[in-house]
Amino acid sequence: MTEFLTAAVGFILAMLALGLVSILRGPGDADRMMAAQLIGTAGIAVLLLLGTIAGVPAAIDVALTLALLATFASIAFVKKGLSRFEADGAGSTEDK
Amino acid sequence: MSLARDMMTIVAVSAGAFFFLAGTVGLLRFPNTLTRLHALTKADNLGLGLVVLGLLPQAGSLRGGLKLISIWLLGLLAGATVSQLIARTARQGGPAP
Amino acid sequence: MSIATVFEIVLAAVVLGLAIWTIAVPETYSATVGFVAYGLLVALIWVRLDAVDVALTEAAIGGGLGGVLLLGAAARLRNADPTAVETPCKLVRLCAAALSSLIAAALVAAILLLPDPAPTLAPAAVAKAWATGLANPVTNVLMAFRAMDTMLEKVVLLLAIVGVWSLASDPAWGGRPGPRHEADPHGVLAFLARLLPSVGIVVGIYIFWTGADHPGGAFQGGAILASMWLLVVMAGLTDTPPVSSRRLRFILVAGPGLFLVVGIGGLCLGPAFLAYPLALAKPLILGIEVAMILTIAATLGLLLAGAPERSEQR
Amino acid sequence: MSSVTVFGLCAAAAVGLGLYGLITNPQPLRKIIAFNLLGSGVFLLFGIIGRRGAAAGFGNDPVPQALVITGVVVAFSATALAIALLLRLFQTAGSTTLRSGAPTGAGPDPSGD
Repeated sequence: MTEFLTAAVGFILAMLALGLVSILRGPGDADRMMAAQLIGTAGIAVLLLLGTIAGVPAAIDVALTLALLATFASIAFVKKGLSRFEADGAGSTEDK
Repeated sequence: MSLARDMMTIVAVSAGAFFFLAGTVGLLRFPNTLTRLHALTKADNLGLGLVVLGLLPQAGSLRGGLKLISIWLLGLLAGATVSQLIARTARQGGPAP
Repeated sequence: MSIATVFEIVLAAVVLGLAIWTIAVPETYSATVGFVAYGLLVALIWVRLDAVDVALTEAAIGGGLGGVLLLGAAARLRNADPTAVETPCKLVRLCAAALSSLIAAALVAAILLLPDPAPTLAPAAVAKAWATGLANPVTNVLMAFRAMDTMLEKVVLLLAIVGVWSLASDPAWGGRPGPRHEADPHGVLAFLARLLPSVGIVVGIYIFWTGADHPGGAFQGGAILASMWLLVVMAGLTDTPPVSSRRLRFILVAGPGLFLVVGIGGLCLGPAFLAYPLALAKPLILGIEVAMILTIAATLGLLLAGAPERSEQR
Repeated sequence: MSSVTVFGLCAAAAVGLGLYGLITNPQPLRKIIAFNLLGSGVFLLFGIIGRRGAAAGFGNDPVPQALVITGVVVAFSATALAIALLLRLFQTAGSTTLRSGAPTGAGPDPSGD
């Protein structure tokens, strides 16, 4: 079981590394934001698997923290990215 | 009983890993921003969801299981909101996506 | 080579690749994105090293607040003229590369030659753990054995916020930090900013509370609370308070102030500075931590918001 | 190779890279990022030394862990102060260069650096 989960962690980590390649190439900011989002999600999955492998239940708490702060960071990314197109903040981007 | 639980873990985590693969390949190969966003949400929602589903039998306690599920729900909420905002950026910003 | 070692090598390689990218990429904005991802993966290394307390701190700082801080600066400096600064000449670069590799090589040698029965203070920390009644050894070290460090760290946070505030321009003196964010009150962002903080506050308090016996603590919990507050600010649902507000300043000094009072109490009534009376050790530590989580959340949030930019009225 | 060796090499390389970036990158913001990279390498060194000192039922010596947590907080406040200085410099001088020929206000050396 442990071997299988470790292999799964390695696989998801490799996917994460490929996602980084997409940051490297990403022509626009939107692609960079997406890759950052993918890295956050994959990081949470890796953390959960790692915690189960090592028998560290507190790893779930780290994943919980990461889930909240990754959301916060992603929103900040998007807001700053938007402010390039708008004068300031996301003022009128929230169209109805 | 433990065999059945391990089987479930193996099946669900493998499926989750597959969706991560699909999401990453889509991120790398799809032609424009909106299609890449479509690929990303698969990894976000299904990949993480299936990994969480696979780890539920190994959680050991009710509290651990509830925390796992709440992580997935948080991931869903974040993914949905962030992809909406990214899609808007892509539509308003740059030239044709 | 076992599969676990292969995994560790892959993790280390990805982290190093990100570090190189962060240093080498020409565009500053991309470098900050790389640094956020780097911080996230370093948190994974900390879990792997069985230091979950540090992993929590690194996830809160590296993956969250620190990244947002750098990102905000990068977005603001985007219009700065990059051609105005000249890159150093080739000789300087070569010397820097030589120096850096020399230092890295010295560190590698030091790591490979570390003494074999490794020195450790873990048994000593366990032997005295009964005195505080807390089961998390890291909280014990932070709040009891090295309490002086923790108190001075809070003073450093306070000094940093004083430093940031004193950079305000004259018209904005004592005003509100950061730009006023505006967003559609019925939009997606406002929806998230209404829903997520309710969960985030519960998680923040849980991480703080569990810190007595399991990994967690006031700093990690405070970082989560600060990020939730800033999310609400970013969605335009509320505004940052003017820094001249008396209530705000009271919260900022509450944590270090209570710490200092308890410390001086130990000096006057007990044997030494910061000596807790045995019977009251746990309630005192908890009291200090409650005051500290408020101070930390406010300080981190305000450090991220930056110097005051608008006068109090608007 | 044990995990201590693998991550130790990684930490040493991060310190080297951070130092190189700190010296050669001309933009102050990049210097701040490089400094943070250097710092995180040093913290990781603490981590592996704590890992070697695993004893008494803990996977990692609690004393270096506590030191690292304190260090992370202090590094964050120093970074915040440095960035505030940088933004203020940009606001008054219109550029972020630290050369002495800059129009105004290159005076305050980023002590947070």
